[in-house]
Amino acid sequence: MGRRGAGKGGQCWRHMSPRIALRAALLVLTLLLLLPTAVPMRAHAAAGDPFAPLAATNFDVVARGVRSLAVSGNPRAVAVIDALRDGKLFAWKWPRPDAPLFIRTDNGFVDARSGAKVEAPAPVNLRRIIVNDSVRGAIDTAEGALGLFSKSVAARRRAADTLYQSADPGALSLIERALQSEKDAGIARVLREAQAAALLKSGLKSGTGAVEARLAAVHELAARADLPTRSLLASLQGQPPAVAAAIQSAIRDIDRRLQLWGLLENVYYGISLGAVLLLAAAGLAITFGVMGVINMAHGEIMMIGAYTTFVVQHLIAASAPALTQYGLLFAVPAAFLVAGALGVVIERCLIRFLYGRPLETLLATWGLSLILQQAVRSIFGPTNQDVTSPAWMSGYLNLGGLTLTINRLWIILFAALVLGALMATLRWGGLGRSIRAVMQNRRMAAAMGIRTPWIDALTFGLGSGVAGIAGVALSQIDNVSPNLGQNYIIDSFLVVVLGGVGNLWGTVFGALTLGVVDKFVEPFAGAVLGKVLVLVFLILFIQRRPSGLFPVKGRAAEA
Amino acid sequence: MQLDRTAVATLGCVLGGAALLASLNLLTPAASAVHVPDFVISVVGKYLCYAILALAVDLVWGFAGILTLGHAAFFALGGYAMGMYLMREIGARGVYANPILPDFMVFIGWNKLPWYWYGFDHFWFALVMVLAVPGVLAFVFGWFAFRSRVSGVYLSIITQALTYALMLAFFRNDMGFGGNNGMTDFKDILGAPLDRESTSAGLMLITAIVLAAAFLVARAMTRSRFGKVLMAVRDAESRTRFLGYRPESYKLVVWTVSAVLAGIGGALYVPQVGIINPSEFAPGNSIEAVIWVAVGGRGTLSGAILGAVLVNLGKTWLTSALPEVWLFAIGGMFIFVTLFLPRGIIGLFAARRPAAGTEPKSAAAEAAAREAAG
Amino acid sequence: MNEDTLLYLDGVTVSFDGFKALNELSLMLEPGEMRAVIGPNGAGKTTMMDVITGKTRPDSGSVVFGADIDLTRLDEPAIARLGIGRKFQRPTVFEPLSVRENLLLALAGDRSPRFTLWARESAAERSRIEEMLATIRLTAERDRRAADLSHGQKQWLEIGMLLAQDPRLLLVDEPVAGMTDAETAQTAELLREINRTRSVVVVEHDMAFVRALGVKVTVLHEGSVLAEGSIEAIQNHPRVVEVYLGR
Amino acid sequence: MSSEGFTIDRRHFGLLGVGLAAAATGVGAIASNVPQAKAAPAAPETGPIKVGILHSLSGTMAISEAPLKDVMLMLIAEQNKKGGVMGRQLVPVVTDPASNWPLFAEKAKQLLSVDKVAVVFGCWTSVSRKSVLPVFEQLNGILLYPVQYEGQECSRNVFYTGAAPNQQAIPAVDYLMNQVAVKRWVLEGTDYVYPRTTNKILEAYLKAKGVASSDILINYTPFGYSDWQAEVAKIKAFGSAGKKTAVVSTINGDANVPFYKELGNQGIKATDIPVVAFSVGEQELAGIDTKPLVGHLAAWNYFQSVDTPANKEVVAAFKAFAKDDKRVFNDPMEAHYIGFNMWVKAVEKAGGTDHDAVIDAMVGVAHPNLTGDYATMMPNHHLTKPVLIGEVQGNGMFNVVWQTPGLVVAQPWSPYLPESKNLIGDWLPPMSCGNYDVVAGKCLGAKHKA
Repeated sequence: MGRRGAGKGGQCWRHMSPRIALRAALLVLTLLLLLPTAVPMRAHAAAGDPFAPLAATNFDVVARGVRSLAVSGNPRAVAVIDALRDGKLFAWKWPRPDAPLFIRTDNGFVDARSGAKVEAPAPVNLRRIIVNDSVRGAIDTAEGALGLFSKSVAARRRAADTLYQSADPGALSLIERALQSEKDAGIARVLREAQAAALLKSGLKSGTGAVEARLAAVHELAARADLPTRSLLASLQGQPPAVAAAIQSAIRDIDRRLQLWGLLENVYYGISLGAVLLLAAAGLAITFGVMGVINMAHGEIMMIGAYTTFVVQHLIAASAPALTQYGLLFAVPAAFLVAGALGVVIERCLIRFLYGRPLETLLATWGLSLILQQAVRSIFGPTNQDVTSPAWMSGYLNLGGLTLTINRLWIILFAALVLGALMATLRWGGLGRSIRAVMQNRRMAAAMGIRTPWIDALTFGLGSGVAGIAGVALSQIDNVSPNLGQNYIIDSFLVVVLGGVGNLWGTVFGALTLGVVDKFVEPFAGAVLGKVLVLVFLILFIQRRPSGLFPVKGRAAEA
Repeated sequence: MQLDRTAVATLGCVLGGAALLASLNLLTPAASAVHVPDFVISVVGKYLCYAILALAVDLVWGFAGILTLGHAAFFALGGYAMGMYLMREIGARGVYANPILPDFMVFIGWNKLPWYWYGFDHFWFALVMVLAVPGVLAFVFGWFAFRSRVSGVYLSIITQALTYALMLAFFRNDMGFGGNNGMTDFKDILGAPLDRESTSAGLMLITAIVLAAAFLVARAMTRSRFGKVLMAVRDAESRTRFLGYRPESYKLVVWTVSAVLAGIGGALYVPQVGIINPSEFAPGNSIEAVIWVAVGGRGTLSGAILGAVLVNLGKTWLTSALPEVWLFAIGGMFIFVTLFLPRGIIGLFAARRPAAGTEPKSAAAEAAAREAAG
Repeated sequence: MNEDTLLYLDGVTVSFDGFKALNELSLMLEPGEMRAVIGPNGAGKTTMMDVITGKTRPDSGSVVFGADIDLTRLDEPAIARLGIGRKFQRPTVFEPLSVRENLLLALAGDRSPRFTLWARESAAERSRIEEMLATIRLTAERDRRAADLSHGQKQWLEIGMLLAQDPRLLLVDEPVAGMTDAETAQTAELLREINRTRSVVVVEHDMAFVRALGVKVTVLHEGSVLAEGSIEAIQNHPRVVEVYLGR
Repeated sequence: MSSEGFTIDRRHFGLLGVGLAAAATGVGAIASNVPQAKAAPAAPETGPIKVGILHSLSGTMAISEAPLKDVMLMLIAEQNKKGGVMGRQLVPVVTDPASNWPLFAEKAKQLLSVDKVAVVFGCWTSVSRKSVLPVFEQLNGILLYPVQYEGQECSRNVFYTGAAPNQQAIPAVDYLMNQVAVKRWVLEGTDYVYPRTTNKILEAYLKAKGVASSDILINYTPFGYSDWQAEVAKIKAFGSAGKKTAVVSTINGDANVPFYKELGNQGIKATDIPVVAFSVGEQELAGIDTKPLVGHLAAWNYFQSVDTPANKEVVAAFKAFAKDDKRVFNDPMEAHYIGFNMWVKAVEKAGGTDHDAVIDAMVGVAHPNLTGDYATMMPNHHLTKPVLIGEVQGNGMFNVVWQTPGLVVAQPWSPYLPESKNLIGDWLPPMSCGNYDVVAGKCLGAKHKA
């Protein structure tokens, strides 16, 4: 750090009047001379002073300092730790026996230890105490500990949890005090677990080390079979043999249980991947499956949907900040309309000239996809766009040993909804009826007064709209960049083909099959080889079943 | 085999043009106005390789109606076979001066050559592999696909899956093909240093000759009775069955030949661009190859060549002239061609009715054929 | 079974998801016979053709050709090579090829790529084609693209291709659909001519045409044989009158 | 042939004539803007100086590379405002290699042999660099490569202004080891050369520091990998062995956003399992809501947040130039900034743009980093750099928590890999060699003859 300090000092010259500068320079000199002798004195000063470690330059030391300070019961602890968190805590830059600490307030500096006001030291002598993540962790624990006696249940709950996580022997007395006053049973349980953890962590010679107590503690912990507990137990060293044995068996149980859950977790991963694939492929199942249009720009339409989300979010953030959390809800219809309209335009200006030439459609839409990509690139720039996930879509929930990420849950639900809506439209909706009519027998439908070209446009619009909605979902789990679509186009086609063209249920099965197979191959084959294997399996499968899982049977298929 | 003027013209342009450029590059002093810089030579050489690929695609798409979205895979495989030879040719001149192992193997810490690299220190072996690897893969793939009557879009999609799978596989460093970086920094081919003008000019000429030969072979095939059956299969597959032909075996033959052709193109491509890596397998490349054919004129061999050259020429020019918007131009061109020139540029110039038995027929007729099949 | 049957369908049943296109259909054809098959739409005429030519596998029943060849085991090309030719309802000729080339491809001979890759047109083939052109009255059109022929000419070309195949049995699906009366008459003439050397099964709606052929008639209804006999017998058959002529 | 076939043929003839003639002339046209063309592209010594910019503006890499083009345009514009170099204006020559590696080689050839540029600033991925390397060596061009990379390379025609592994990876690991007391390591990377090599170096380094191999988990995922659920769960499980665990991420650009989103969603906080990334800078974070990521780490030689006047100035200038206040400035951009200024000094030192002269002049040139201290071009064509460890903040910027006491000199040949431990690069005479084996005492590659 020394060199960095010098660097900072160097910059300060510019801002200081020559006189101060000169004084500072002298100071630096003298202090540098003092340095060798200064170090031991400081160490000595540190002994007993709970604040001294905060001035250290090693984050690990600082972190430990914070913990001990928190449980020291020192009245200034709260203020100092808050200041540290907010980056308002400053140390004397140059080594000095009493390693002074200052807190910068809106009106001048106060001494950290006493809270007494002091005249502002020259900036050249100050070093803001940087907080890295381990120190931040310590602060969390500390604040946890401090929140232990707050009125609010939630705060106490959080405090108990952090105490459990940190398992800090120093906090034992604190926990005991809390336990006496704690009414809430749930919190009390966590506190007991925290106590057990702290106890096991505490060194043997400290009186609390009785084997029975420790065995009980192990037992207490073994009950909550989650990863943190496992890692806690695994971290315990130098226990009496009996205890060590108990710990080992406890860990073994936990592992066994977690393994079982692991299987379920894989299924969940598979399903959620399947849901994403399904969303990506649903639109294609219409444009490609029903209309037989090989739309290579499908991915780009999803990309447009994602960008629509981005735009909507910004509009809302600008106009109605209150609704920011629910931007997505507005983005869904917006994306559907934008993408749908785009789809109609594409159909009218491009696709309709190419019916009966499916392979030419492929080429034209490929060209279109290039154009759409470049267009977005020129409008929004090549870099990722920042689509924020609302609070209600982030985080996870524990279901037994399962960790279900909430955004994935939403996506699964969303996929189900979209598909349901789609099927309903096709089955019962007036549009759906005419779509099916046109696709089954164009001439007849036309004869019955259905305006087939218009229906074509709407069908393609519907498919594109669904793709747009998929884009909204993708914006939550993937980059919103001009390349977004390309990552999904091939998979989408595979899903539709696997399921059997012209069959929505087929698409569903195709998507879920791909997802689950992929997630089960991945663990032992690795992500890369896993994907390859899935593709090979797919190629072989299509050899066996040339028209997918659910082929359209009968003479109709031949025509 | 008697040659009509199309063939003469095509051969003339390919061979004559190449010879002209090469001589202008080698024989004229750098200062002279007619001098052709090496850059042009290497670029033209690249175009000619692409033309070979286009020819291969046109064989299966234009004449057998198999829309392949995976032909770049065969191109790349041929390229890798050649790349492996060039890699071995480097010998001890790599940065680690390892006489046997290519650099990339040294630094992913392998200490012995994997078995599938044996033999590639011999040029003849590499050549055999250039033909064999794409050929065998195509044969196996086609044998399964065509026998189980996978056709149309389904076939297109799985050819795409094929090349995609290969791309992912070759990206893996554990495959022993250099992973993402692939193979590069080649020194020389058959002792001729690759950084000498004469070598690149020579390679370009050889490519032109191979292209001409490929053109003749393809032409002979499509004009033979085999070719006529092929077109029959393309337009009315089930009808040919009732005549006693087995479409699958016809498709298999032309598919395999075309794959080998693509492989050769790739093999010539690598020494001229100086790198082969998995992105050559990218599905986009295969689609582009199809587009060259569409632009030039599907079902006409000269068209395939023309398309490949023109599109890539455009790409070279646009990426420098208007780097910001060249994608608009290229994309627009593809749309324009498919919409307004269904028979490609050749179609523009050809007489209203195409020569007997060259071009695929109209959408209407296709539909008719399909119904008749029902 | 007796030696002089050419084709013997025995209890053939075909169903597409539930719907029985053929239901226990049995039918016997002698060598050199010409048979007209009639029946309302969906009676299973085309499906019957599909089964015979191997396009569709029957769920049950057997199809025996000649003495003892079970057609249900073979696929289209194999069956075609046995000498069963099929003419589609809508004429399908190879549009981009010339009339000659169409016939050339149809000529009996080796069908393997190995052969066709190197094959040269032999004098025998040339003369065969010429005589074929004469039979189907297209000599003048020999070098035109099949795409440019009139509807009737396409019909004939296709029949010519069938003859070129030199089949023992000919299946003809509605040959006169959309033909002028003149063309119809000529076609009837043509078929009778063909029938001199080989057996023929004609599926047709046009009763006038069937009468003109003057051959044994089989009436299909809901996938099985309703009646069989001379055209007169059929027309007076009460069930036929009921279901088919709908009077 | 039929008569109509004949007419077509005549047209074909004409057409093909036209077509391929067009091809020839077209290609000629590309070349025509140069009076003379033979291999050694001696750029003209008078008139404007052409500066080649070889960064993908389209395709998958555009996200990272396109901003670098803007930086170059800005630097060139500013230099011209100052009167150019030796009174000669600078002219940028922008091309788009479109994230296509063979196209990189082609464009490099075009820039050097056709446009006759004096220097090229370009490339991002290792493969693009590998693809153009032979071209630069054949035509004796100059490439300034601004991205941190895996090392194991030292070409006379390339100046590596990004970090070598020992200027990024190893200090980061040191920080985690000493300052955060990490005991267990996950090396998570995209499956290509940079992560592979870096992880090999780190593995060797960690083992040398006494880390048991059971405490190291190495894992690779494909490019653009977006479904991180299982991988992140794996990391979580690995981290539950009771020892402080950290993830060293060499995940490539596109896959990062989904990775961090998944981390956030599975509730892995930096305080539990910190992730230190080598390919994630301000640019990459621009694509995500960083609140869940606060405290995760990145190791670079530059951060936009570094509080120095020079830095503030450049960042402000760039935002003004791009007319977008949300644009960010990152490490490779600083590398280009330093590289460009060094090249300018070298040209002035060499008194011209002759490549050999400039290549020799570059070595020893020094220019201040935006973060303080001086970057010096060493004889191995790499820079001396400070290494900064930054923590992600809520606003998508990094907060520097630690930095190496002094400047770190690059080791392109890693001493931790058996095959390269004896190699050094030194392009000054008498050695003039990129891969000199100090044990065997000889140059493994081609020794440059001046």
